[in-house]
Amino acid sequence: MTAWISEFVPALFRQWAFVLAVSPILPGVVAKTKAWVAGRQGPPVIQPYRDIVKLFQKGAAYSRTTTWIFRAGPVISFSAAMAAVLMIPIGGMEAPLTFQGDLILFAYVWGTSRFFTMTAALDTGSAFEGMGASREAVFSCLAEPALFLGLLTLAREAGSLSMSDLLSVGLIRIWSIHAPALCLVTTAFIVVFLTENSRIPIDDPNTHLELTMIHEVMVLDHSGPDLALIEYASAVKFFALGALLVRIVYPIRSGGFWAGGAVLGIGLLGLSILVGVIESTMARLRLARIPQFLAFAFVLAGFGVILTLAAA
Amino acid sequence: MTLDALITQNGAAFDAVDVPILSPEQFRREILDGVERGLRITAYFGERIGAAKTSLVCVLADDAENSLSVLSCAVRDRYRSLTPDCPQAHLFEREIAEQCDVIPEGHPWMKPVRYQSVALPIPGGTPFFSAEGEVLHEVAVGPVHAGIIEPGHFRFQCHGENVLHLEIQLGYQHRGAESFLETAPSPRSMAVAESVAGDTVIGHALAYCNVVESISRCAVSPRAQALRAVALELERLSNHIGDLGALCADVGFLPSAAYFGRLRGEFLNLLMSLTGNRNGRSFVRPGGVTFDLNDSMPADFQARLKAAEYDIQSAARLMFETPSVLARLEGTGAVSERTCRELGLVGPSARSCGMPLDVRSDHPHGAYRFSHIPVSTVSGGDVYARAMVRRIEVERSIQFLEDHLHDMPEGGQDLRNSAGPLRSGRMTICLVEGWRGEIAHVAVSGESGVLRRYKIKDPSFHNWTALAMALRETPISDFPLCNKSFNLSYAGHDL
Amino acid sequence: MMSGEYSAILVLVVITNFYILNTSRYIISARAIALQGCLLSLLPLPDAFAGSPQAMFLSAGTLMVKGILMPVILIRAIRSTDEFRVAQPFLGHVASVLLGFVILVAAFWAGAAIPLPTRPHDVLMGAVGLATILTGMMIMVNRRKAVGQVIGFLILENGILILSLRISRGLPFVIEMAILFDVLLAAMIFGGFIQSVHETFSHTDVSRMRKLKG
Amino acid sequence: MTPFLICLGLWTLGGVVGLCGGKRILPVSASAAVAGSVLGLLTAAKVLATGDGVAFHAGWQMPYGEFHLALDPLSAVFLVPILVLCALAAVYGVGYLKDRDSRQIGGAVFFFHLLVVSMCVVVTAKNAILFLLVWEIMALVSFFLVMLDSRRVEVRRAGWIYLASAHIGTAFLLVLFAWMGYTAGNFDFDAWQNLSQIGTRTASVWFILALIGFGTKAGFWPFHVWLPEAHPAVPSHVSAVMSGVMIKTGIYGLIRVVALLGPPPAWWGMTLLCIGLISGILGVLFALAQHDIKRLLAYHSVENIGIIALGMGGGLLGMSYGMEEAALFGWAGALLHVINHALFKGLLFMGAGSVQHATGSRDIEKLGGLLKKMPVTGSTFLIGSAAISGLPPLNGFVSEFLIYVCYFKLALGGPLFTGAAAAFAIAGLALIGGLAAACFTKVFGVVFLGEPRTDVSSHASPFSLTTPMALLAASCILIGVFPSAAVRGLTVEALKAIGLGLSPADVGLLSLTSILTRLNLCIGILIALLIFITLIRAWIISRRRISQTVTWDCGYSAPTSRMQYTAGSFVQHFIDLFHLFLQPRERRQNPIGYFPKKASYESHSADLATRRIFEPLFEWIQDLAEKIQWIQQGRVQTYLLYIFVTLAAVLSFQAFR
Repeated sequence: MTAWISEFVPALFRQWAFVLAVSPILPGVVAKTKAWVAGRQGPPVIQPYRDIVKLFQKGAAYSRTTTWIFRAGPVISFSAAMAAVLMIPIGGMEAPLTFQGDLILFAYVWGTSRFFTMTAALDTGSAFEGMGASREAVFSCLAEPALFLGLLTLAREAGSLSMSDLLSVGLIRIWSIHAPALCLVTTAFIVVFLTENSRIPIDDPNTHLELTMIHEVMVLDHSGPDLALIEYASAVKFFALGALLVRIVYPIRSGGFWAGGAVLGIGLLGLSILVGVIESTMARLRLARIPQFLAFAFVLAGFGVILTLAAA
Repeated sequence: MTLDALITQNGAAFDAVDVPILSPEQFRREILDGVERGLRITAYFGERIGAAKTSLVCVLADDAENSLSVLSCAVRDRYRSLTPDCPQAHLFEREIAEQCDVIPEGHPWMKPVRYQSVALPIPGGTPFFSAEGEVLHEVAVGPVHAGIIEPGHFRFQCHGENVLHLEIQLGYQHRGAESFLETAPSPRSMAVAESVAGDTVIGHALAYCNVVESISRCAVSPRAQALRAVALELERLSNHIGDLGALCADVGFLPSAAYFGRLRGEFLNLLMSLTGNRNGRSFVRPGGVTFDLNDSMPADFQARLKAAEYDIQSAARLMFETPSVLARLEGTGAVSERTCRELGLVGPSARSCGMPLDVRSDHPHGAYRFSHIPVSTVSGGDVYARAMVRRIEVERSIQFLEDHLHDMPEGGQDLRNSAGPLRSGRMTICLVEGWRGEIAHVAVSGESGVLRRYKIKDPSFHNWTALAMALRETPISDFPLCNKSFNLSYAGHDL
Repeated sequence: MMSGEYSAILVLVVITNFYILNTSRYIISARAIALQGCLLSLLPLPDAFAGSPQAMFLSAGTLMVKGILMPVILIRAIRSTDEFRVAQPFLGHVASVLLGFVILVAAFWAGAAIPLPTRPHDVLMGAVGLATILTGMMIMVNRRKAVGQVIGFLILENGILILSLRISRGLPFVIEMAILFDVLLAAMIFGGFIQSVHETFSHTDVSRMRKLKG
Repeated sequence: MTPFLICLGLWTLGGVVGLCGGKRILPVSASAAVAGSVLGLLTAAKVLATGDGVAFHAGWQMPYGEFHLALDPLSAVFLVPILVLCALAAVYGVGYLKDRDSRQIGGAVFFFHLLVVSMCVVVTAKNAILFLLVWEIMALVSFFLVMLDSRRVEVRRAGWIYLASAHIGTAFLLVLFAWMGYTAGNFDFDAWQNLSQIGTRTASVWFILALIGFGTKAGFWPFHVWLPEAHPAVPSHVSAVMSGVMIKTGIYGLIRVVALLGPPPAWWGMTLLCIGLISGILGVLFALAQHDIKRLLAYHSVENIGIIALGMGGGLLGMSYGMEEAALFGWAGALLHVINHALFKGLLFMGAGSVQHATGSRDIEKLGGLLKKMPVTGSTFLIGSAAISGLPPLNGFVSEFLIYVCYFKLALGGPLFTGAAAAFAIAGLALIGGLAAACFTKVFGVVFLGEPRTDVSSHASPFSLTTPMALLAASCILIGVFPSAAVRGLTVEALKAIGLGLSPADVGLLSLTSILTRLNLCIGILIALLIFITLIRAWIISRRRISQTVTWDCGYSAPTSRMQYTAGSFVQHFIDLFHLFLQPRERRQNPIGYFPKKASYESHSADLATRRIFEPLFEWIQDLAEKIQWIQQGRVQTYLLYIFVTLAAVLSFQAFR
């Protein structure tokens, strides 16, 4: 028992340290890429760290309409993000938390985070935030089936229900036999990734227009440390879902935590650049067209499932 | 002409007493007849005469005949409103009610325009139109906006994302520009005229100068006229390109947004080379302009225009050929041609509904009398059409500038003539096609060289209502896009 | 060519189907059809490398006709009618895509039932062929404008080609060439059809053809 | 067994006492109920812990058997939520009913207690005749409860719809039990064990009969039509019981019969899977479209019954393919969801009742900002909302997790067709989860958050209303935080009773235990993180300057309560997206012209099954009835009864032959 604890606890904190240290740089890289494509200097890549630190140092303003729910929202979304990353294998080894079925918990933890973010948004009694919550509700609910079907494809290929097995070395072999299915899943996951992280073409994180945003408008009234938690949580979410994508596309062979972590980090930087390029070359979808886009992702993931099922 | 009115031309001065004074009933019928025949109300204002009397003056533009008709009537404290039969009069009548305390009876929408009258309520005190239904909600945006833009309050009646109705309440920027100009022309009044709308410096300055020149019968040299046209077109170019960039930014399409943002700077810089100010301030003055082009500058301008034109072409092609952009623009915020006609829209907003309205060709003034710019119209009335009109106008303006700079009239010492004192009892109507559309300045001079009544009409005054109409049955998330596609002036409306 | 690439091509064919179901822009649909034609031209290549000049010929013919010629005709027809902005399917796009997915599942179910000698990728090929045919039919039913019907028809023809490649194995290639020219002919006729509908109604909306009655 | 009989006695006693007194007698009845429930729960707990059933033979010979009650683990699994929820509902009723006139109170208490007793007997009856008898009593008693407020037209309508559907269900059961009893030669359930030897064809017919008969009670789509009518009509604590546990008796019956029928063919599982998907998705979609909070919750019962059916379907599929592990997860999920749903749905209905009690309104569009005035009701309602949305770390997640694992395992190991079906089930579950979360964000956000939309008065709920809710919320959290203990304690013995995991060293059971232990660890870490970060945040915030202000209003100083999102607006995307199913009837008056005088908008989604199946069916039947006027009775239901009697006759003929 004590041996298990002495192994488990350091792994836990190592994972958190890595994620907390790496994740804020990713939005910074996206912003830098966008600036670079647009021919601008752009903010330094470490700007998100500065923002978070600055926000933690600030005071906060609360609306008189709000209740404890408004204050609980950021805490829950940050905790959920921190819990979810424990299921992601960083290096070539297993994640600190792994069991058969952890992929379901992984997907649902984000659901908890979303639920409380939405209720916190509605707590302000503002039409803007209601609008954001309504959009978040519908789009995330449509992205969910695509995510699950994608995970199912991977699970079927890996023969396991654990994220650590799904994203293991075995993927290399699977790529060599079932490349089409994996490509379909990757495409679907990119869509889910963009949706969940409120990126163009689903959402435009940079616009200041309350009427068109999704995620940003939900957190309009949060300030100070609460906003810092939200920003940090969304960076961690970017990391977690991004790591899922990177691990699929580039299965990490072996290596310890830090060597594998470095490879993963490089992959995530690449993903951030890719997101920056996507944001620089695509217009945002009209809101009414987003379900269509997500249905497309769902169909791709479903096709992936069919291919793996038919291959048996 | 069956119209019982004084027929005049853009920029011509006439004796104020020549304007026929009709009975209110006749006045009303003449206007309705005129609008029925396709005329537009270009200006409509009241002037207090005596203790309890107000004279209503209406200027109708006949775009086909290139003429303007002026008619007036005298009323006491109320008259029958034109609005139920002629919607384009609605804001004018509300403005008259606010300025002169004359009540248009039967006006369906008596709400404050600028909160400038003591009789009408303060901001926030007017009830907004409210649709019934428990599932509906209201979205209130403004007067403080998230972007750095001017103040205005927008009230949406929504079912979820769909807007049933939008009501726009402006007036937060009222500064009293008209009353500042009701003096003898002075450097200060020039500054006021240039500040009517901060992004239409040349347009409003030009209109004011035309008024002063016309009443004081001052001639402007051909070279000064040509330079004024160059400045006006540069202003149009920089704003249109800025709008195209802003549209791209609103749909989240960054490459074109960044491109257009830079190109807008190119034209502001050109304007700076010409006028010494990126917005063109202190350039247009009564009697002429303050700066000339030296010998090398036309060639330099042409080269810079050429280079910019190439870049604009590629940025515009990128914008108009990317399906994801088109999908956002097409069919969004459509205004029908009928609405356009009934509300009397002007400028690119009208041209995007297929209405060939352009002061530069309908009521040409200055250099436009000699060199023409084709009117650019697009049908559809949606955001796409409004973007397309801007794109075409950009191309044509650049073409115009290139031709124009190639053979500028020779000029000597007469670049800026002195205007001389205003003659008394004269009236004039000066229209200028600013980048937003028809700017109308109407002035009546009084005794001893002062302007007795000065009326400014920014194109936004017509077009704001069209934005509200464009939003009907449109997703609220498309509002910023629609708003940007009209890009109307709050300051120009609020004066 | 390995079966991995083979299935990749077929997967891409299915994706183009969905893409066409999902898009509302006719020009984009036509481009996707061109892509689909090019993909189809790759399918006979394994046989060609195995030393079958007929297969080589078939591949080249497919590329010429389906990959280049017909899309060009189609795009010109679309441009000429000035109706290249948007399609309005009777069913919404989301519903069409989901229906397309149901069709795909059904095709996989039925495709496995085609009783012919199977190579490793035959199940996939049969299913994709069937799905493509059915998708084409669905598009033909679902679109209002004549252009939409043409697009549906071309997809249907592509599906027939895949299915015939799946079934044939020994089918004289003359028949396949005949199919190709058949399609070409159809495309020409459709081009003219769009033109005439357009000229008659200045609006290629098939639902307005009811006016033709009586 | 004696404590259980005393429990029944106490409940009955409480009911009879309630009948003769006014509001002062309410606490007495409730005390009897609580005492009885505690006794009953002790018995049930013992059964669940040991796995050994207890039986009671009264020795009264009825025509086809004797009065035979038995408490085996399967009964106990259903008895636990019944007794827990009903006892709490009885306590809740003390505060909830006391403002009504005493005649109504008497009826409500009496029928409520009788309903509880009948439910307890239904899940323990061991004789088919007794079962049917009590089943019918249960239906009638709940009908009387629905009709309590029979002055209102919609209540009468609800009552009749309920009665009709209850009897349609009973008719099928009558045929089923008659047939099974005839085949077995006896009506005692114990004697039916050898029915598993019967051929698949007969078994399938029985399965279908049971599916329709019990499905009508359980609320499978499209037999759910009575739920959204009946639940809003009864007092809230009764709706909590009806929705939380009464409909589960249908599930109980179905499991009981299926367990008797021997190895299931795959298509049974497929059928339940389809029913589950349809009920789940359509249930939650129609819930989204509702404005009446109790009607909305009633539709959520359809959704949750769908989830339970998905679990059962997965269990049956696993059994038929010999995938014991998957089957174990499916059944465990279904059984646990039965309990979980009773807890959170009871909680939510009580919350809705408190809101109605405090404000007098069930229309969520009229409410708002109640959390400040009713903190306990609001907070517990939030816990219930999160639980019903299947979010960790609450109990709803645990049962949905088990069902997910079941389908993942089926998809991993099953043949192509099963794999595809499992994939659909997984996608469907994900969709249902997302939609449910959206729906409860809507309800909670609109009712409890923001500012009041109309000036309805409200007050904090009395102690007797909040205590049961707090207890239910606590149990939701408890099961969610300790999933491993909950599953092992509550379901494992019952799983054995269904015929799964018979040996202690069973692979499936081991994997179930190990997965749940790890899940427990993860949820523990999540909880620890929540506490830790809450403390950190509190520490940081305490050192910063905090100011109170208004919600961002764009500088406009005269806001109105209409400037918040409404429930109808919140779900507009969903209604647009799924209009094919919801078919909203819009009544709109668009603003006309440039200066509109009036505009309005209303939207209402009538039930799809009512509109597309039953109304046409009833119309058709009415037409038919008009044609055969010679058996004219004047009531559609009677005609229906004729039709089903005929059907029963035909089927019995088949059996006798």
